[in-house]
Amino acid sequence: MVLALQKEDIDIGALISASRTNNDGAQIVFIGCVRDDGNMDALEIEAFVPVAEKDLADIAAEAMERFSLNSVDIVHRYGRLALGETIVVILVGAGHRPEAYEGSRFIIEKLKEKVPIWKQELSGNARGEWVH
Amino acid sequence: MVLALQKEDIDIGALISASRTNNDGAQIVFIGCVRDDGNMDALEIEAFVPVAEKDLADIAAEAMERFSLNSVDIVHRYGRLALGETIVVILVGAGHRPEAYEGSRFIIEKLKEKVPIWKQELSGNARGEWVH
Amino acid sequence: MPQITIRSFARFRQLFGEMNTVSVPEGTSVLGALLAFAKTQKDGMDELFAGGKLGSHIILMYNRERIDSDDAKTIHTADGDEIVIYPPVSGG
Amino acid sequence: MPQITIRSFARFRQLFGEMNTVSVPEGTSVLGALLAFAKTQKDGMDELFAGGKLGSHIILMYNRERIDSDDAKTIHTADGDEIVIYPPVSGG
Repeated sequence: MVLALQKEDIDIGALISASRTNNDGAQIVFIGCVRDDGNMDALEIEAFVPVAEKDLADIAAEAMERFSLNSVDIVHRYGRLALGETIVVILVGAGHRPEAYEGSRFIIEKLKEKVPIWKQELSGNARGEWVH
Repeated sequence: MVLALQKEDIDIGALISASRTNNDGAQIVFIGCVRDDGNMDALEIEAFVPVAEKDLADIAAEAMERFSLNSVDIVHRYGRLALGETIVVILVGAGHRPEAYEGSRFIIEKLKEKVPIWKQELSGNARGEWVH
Repeated sequence: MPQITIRSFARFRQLFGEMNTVSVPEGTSVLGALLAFAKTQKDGMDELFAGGKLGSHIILMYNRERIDSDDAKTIHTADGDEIVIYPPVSGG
Repeated sequence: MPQITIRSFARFRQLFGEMNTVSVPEGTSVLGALLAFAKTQKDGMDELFAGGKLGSHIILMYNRERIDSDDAKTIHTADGDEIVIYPPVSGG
């Protein structure tokens, strides 16, 4: 189980390989990306790291239990990210696909509701809106 | 858009990178794996390749349209696969996550319902049950 | 007589082999060609027909298009046609 | 007098800076400490309080545990305590 906040990019292929076991019938990977909405050319992501780490661990444990998952990995980036970059990767492994889909969705919704991470739009050197 | 049936393993990280554009707010990757159910040590996957290729293209086009997806990639393997190996990768990109989750689920359900691919359990050199 | 190719997958391939041909009179229906084929194979009738009716679990293609079992008796074959038979799929 | 650390994130960090301390009388509530803090900052009252009430969009932590806004007036602070304030989150 990898749970991390980091500035560096995420090697998604390596995460998938490391997490896979013979008990997995399905893995679901959710990847959040910096989408070009026309108002910005980058995002600045701010995190309250120690609290966010604890929250990710709590969410992962709750998802494992509720959806009988084999594994959960969550890696969220912070700092300045260009258009098209990876913001977050959520990887779940399960015996069967319904649990994998439901567990994955549960985690991203909880993350967006609770974990102290914020996004601000950047345009050149100008700081724009905080995304909500 | 990659739509393929192949014997070779799938480079999932490369697929994700190649598919990503600045219009993607979310990518969902579904990975089907050979799960150890205790009765087998490998799967033999048989496909009616030209028909399966056409079906994958039809399913991808329908999913793109119905869920306003930016991209769909589907790679399914055939031949002999050991426990823990990747059977299928379905990658969708969308502006927002609800469409990405729903589109991904739609594709795997359609694939399992319609595409002429079959799985047989192998134990040593003995052929076992056709999986249903 | 016209030659019809019967192509089988999965369980049916194991039982009958992948490719077979069957000779049937001009204008024979898809159903008729399958019946003629089943009679040439050990266990063919048991596997493909139940009480004279084509098994409901069998998926049919006629010249690479899926067809409904109910249409198998109204589609007439011609020399060189291909009928594909397979059991329910299980990919993914 | 006891010193309370006020830590701010996102919009509040931009307005007030990340770390501040405020000195309050012994036994001051979390709400009281926030009120004292807001008064020391330009726009502090407008941003954090509306009609004397703490803004409903503000998320509070007291010594690294989230607390309900309603409990801010019943929790009493002590020297060295930390209060964290932040706006709604938007990760993922």
